[in-house]
Amino acid sequence: MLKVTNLECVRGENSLFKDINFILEAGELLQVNGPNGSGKTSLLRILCGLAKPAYGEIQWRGNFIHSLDEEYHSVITYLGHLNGVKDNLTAIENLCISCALAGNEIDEKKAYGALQYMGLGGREALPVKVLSQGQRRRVTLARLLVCSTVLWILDEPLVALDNAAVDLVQRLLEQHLEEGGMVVMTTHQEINVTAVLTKRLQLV
Amino acid sequence: MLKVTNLECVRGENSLFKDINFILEAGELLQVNGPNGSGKTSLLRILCGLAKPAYGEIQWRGNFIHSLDEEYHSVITYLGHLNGVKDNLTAIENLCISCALAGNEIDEKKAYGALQYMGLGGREALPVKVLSQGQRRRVTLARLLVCSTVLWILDEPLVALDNAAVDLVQRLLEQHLEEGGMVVMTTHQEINVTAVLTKRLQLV
Amino acid sequence: MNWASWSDFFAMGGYGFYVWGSYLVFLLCIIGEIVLIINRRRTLHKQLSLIHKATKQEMSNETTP
Amino acid sequence: MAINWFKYSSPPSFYSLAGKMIPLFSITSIVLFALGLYIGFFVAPTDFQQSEAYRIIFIHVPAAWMSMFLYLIMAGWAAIGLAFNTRLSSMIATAIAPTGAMFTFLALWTGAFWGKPMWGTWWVWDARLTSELILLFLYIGFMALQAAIDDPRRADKAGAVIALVGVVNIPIIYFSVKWWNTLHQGATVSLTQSPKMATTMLTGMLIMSLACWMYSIAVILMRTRTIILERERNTMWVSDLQGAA
Amino acid sequence: MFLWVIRRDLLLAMRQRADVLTTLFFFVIVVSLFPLGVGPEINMLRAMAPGVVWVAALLASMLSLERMFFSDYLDGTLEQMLLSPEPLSLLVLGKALAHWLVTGVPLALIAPILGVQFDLSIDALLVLTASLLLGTPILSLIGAIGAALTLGLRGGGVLVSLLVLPLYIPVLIFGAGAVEASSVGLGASAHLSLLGAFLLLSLVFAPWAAAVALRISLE
Amino acid sequence: MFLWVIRRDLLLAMRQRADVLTTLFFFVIVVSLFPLGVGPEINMLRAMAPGVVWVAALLASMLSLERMFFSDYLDGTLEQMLLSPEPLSLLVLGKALAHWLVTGVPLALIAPILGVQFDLSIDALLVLTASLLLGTPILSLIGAIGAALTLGLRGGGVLVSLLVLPLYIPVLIFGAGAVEASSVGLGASAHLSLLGAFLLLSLVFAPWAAAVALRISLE
Ligand code: HEM
Ligand SMILES: Nc1ncnc2c1ncn2[C@@H]1O[C@H](COP(=O)(O)OP(=O)(O)OP(=O)(O)O)[C@@H](O)[C@H]1O
Ligand SMILES: Nc1ncnc2c1ncn2[C@@H]1O[C@H](COP(=O)(O)OP(=O)(O)OP(=O)(O)O)[C@@H](O)[C@H]1O
Ligand SMILES: [Mg+2]
Ligand SMILES: [Mg+2]
Repeated sequence: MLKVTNLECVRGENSLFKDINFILEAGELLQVNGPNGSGKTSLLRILCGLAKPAYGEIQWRGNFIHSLDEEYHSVITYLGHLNGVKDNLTAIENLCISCALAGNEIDEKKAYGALQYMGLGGREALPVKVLSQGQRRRVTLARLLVCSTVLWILDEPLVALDNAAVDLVQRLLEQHLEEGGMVVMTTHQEINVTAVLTKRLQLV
Repeated sequence: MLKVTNLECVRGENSLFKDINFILEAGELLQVNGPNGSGKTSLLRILCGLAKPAYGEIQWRGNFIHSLDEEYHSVITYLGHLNGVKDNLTAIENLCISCALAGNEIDEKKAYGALQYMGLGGREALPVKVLSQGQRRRVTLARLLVCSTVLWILDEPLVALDNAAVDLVQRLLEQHLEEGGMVVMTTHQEINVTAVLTKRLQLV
Repeated sequence: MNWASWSDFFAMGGYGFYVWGSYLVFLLCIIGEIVLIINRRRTLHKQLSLIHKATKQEMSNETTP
Repeated sequence: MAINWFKYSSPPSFYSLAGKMIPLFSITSIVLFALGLYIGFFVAPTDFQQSEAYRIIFIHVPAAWMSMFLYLIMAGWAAIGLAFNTRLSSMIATAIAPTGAMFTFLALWTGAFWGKPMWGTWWVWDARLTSELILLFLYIGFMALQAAIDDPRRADKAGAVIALVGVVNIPIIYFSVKWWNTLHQGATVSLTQSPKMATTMLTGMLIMSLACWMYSIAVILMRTRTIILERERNTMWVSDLQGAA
Repeated sequence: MFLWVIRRDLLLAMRQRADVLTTLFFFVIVVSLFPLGVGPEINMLRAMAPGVVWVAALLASMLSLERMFFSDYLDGTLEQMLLSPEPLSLLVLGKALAHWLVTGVPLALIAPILGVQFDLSIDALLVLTASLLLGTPILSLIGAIGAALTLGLRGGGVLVSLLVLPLYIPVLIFGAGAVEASSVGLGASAHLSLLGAFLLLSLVFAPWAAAVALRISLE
Repeated sequence: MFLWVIRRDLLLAMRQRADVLTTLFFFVIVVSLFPLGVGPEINMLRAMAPGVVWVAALLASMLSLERMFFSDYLDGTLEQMLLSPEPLSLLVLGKALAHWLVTGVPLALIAPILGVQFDLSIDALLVLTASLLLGTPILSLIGAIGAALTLGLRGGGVLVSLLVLPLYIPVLIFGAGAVEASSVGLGASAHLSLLGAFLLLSLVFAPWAAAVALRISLE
């Protein structure tokens, strides 16, 4: 359903990667590997339309993503290196607002439930700045629980998480893939997710 | 000659380390190890007087360093995470100026020799911004060749260097230690320097 | 006693607006400052008790299983 | 005695001490305010020059005095914090600033409301008025700087530097009437006809000033307590306090 | 969703009151600098008051522009906004509006107090407030373009001033003109309606241009 | 070594000419905004010229303060300076002087041209330049304290203005006062010598205070 052909990315003066081709179907997971600076983040940003490739095409259900634009945005959820949470807002405010910005307004109860599930029970009303790094990451990841998008693009979702939280995320991904979702992700850590098909893409 | 007693460092609200004690004599190397965020940089900054410890004392040849102040500065060379080189100045200008700021004016010829030795021959007159990351680091390290200080405090000097440069730095350290100098350094890489005595300090 | 009547008192010899304008703002400032401090204290206490509860919950979670 | 001082300079003991002192100062200030206002409105006679408008003096002068005193005290505590690295004195300095700013604002406001009937204009750009305005900016700069710094220790020290640099303004305010020939004079009021009236007026003013002092101390202690709690939220004694509550 | 952006920015402004107040005080200080530089003659002060207040408003609004997108850029929220299914220009409009509510409106409300210090008449004070209320949203909207273009650039502060100050000039002329016209007894309505026209124009075009600029800066 | 700091900062300014020019353009634009805001009456313009030029100089000098330590802070040079065997206050003095040479002097030199637009007399123009040459180093010196205090803070730009503008006021009063005095025929020497006294005072105290502030900010 997501089809990538001959993708090339140029940053500065040198080409980071070229001739990337893959097709991702419902229920499939694509894991992008590579050392620091090999272009993983650049690829993910291109996939969700934040950056333009130097060459190549990306199709979603047969349409080029640059022609779909906002329609495409409503089927993807991208979580980047940065958390996108505001230090001065509480966890629950952050979750509600980031969902609303993603075009998916949720009520407090649902947000409360999601935070509870992510192990933040009792901390919903604290400003995020007093939370630890791992807890902040959990606030970000809580969005995955309440969003209803098909394609998840996750850049190092496991960073700063402890083992319990890593398990939680793995189960979340499995459930999403079982329901016919798709996931593109990078990680330097080991992860085991039972998907219909796990593809790997190695950048150098 | 460098004597540290009961050092404690507090950042924000929690204590990074406490009860650090060591003595460093002429010809000795102290290697500080520890995971990210364990306080290595904080320790080094305290050692050179850039930050104040929450508790404890540091003595240089029997005098407290905060009473020596500028006198102490003239016997140490500190190279931090940051390169302290200016993008818009050439390599040779950078070297001359940083030496002059350290109270040790050198002539162009000496600077030229040092850069040559660090493998930057032919690149002295280029603005640093066109150099690669490793080459910038070499410009910084060239200061070690021309300075005449006793105590070197080096924060991850090997970052971004290739094998040839790592060897160069190791030889430089050995020579300095043989001449009765002292070195305190951190590194995540393996290093083998033959010193009178290599001490290790593990932070957690 | 300086004032023949209450209206005399409020008129302040024709300068009522200025005198009462000053005193009123003085009063408002004082009340406002106290309210602000009490508010700040109350939100802080709320936060502290939330943290306290959360840590206590965690501690009991760790010890029970 | 010395040991006692030492004891109360630690935040937890200061916290409980301040808790006991606050009611004392609040009650005194309420009593003094009542007394001062009574004297100001019912005992002090009408001024022959300014009629009733002069009654603004009972808040204008205390507010103006407090604005300057509080700045000096704030800078003093901040300097102690900077020199001796004592946390508590820096916290007190931080707690003084909003109250000082409020009194500065009040001096300006009441001065303006006095100037309109007396000078015919709300504001003139004369030396004393301007320097008082600058004082307000200095307080606000101090608060803004501290608010912008997340690390409280750095905030304390940086605030101390700017507070100390700003101290030059205080003599300028105080002596501005002497150094420059300005519209603002202190003489009008003390020139009332009989010494008896001058004394009642003076007592009114002094009692109001004393009331402002007591009020300031009470409010500053309250704020210091809150700041102590905010900064020490991770320490044992605060969580013990929380557990007890 | 547009409302969510505004709501969020206002909430943030509430939590970081210091930032908002700093802009306001900058405005007050700059306005107060002029009498000190020019001297206390009340007639001259009165004549220059509209220009001074307006120039100070321009500068205050411009200096606070940096804040409009920068913290969202740093913490990744801006990326998320670019990926939102709503049109980006609507989001930008929301942010510009929030910026106006947080800087423009307080400026307009405090301006009469400053005007009193310059001995302006009641009429002139009213027109001053009205012209600021009409004009400051234009400043926020045009400023959004400049802020988006200089996002993450070194020396962004001075650069943004070079980009947007020239564009602010028409607003300055008609805004200050309105106050002057009313203080010499001519009606201010012509000037004010021109400002209104500018406002409409920038409401239509600026969000779109700023959205394009944002996409360029974030690529 | 003091000379090395100056030499280095001038060399850097030469290489990044855009930064220097931006400050200058900001000054020119702000001064030119006033006639637009106030209207074209030449008598009034002449009367307000000293104040306007001085306020613009204050703002331009203030906005360029951020640059004084910031890039050195980011790339680690400032740490090296703190570890230099020379006293830090001497280094700060060098940096403030370089800042003055790069911003203050060009401002003072271009001011007469702007003054001509306001129809100032030759005498007044000379005094304007002299007062700017005497006053701008004070701005750089006091500004160094503010820049050092706000190093690396969120919203540093507006904050530094809050901190230093109140302290700039005496310079503004006597600087603009000198020009006015000379244009009404009184001698400017009293004002200028007061400025000189300020300069001496700030030469003694400001580098020291800024050095303390730098140490605090870098800890
Ligand atoms: C906004 C305008 C004003 C400001 C900022 C202001 C500021 C001050 C300050 C700072 C002081 C205390 C200085 C000292 O203790 O010597 C003071 C005292 C005083 N002010 Fe004002 N003032 C203003 C307007 C007025 C007006 C309009 C009047 C009366 C016509 C007035 C009458 C007085 C008197 C009588 C004192 C007491 C002087 C003394 O005996 O110590 N003020 N004012
Ligand atoms: N504007 C630019 N100009 C020149 N080079 C750039 C630019 N932007 C990024 N690069 C380079 O492109 C490379 C790819 O970066 P990218 O963030 O995609 O790597 P990554 O695989 O995600 O690495 P990591 O594992 O560290 O996250 C890096 O080497 C970076 O230095
Ligand atoms: N102002 C501060 N407030 C709170 N915590 C801080 C502050 N400054 C630093 N820290 C924390 O102190 C810890 C020590 O940092 P430091 O730079 O000394 O680590 P390090 O051992 O050098 O790590 P690395 O290997 O990554 O260089 C970090 O966890 C950091 O988050
Ligand atoms: Mg990456
Ligand atoms: Mg480190």
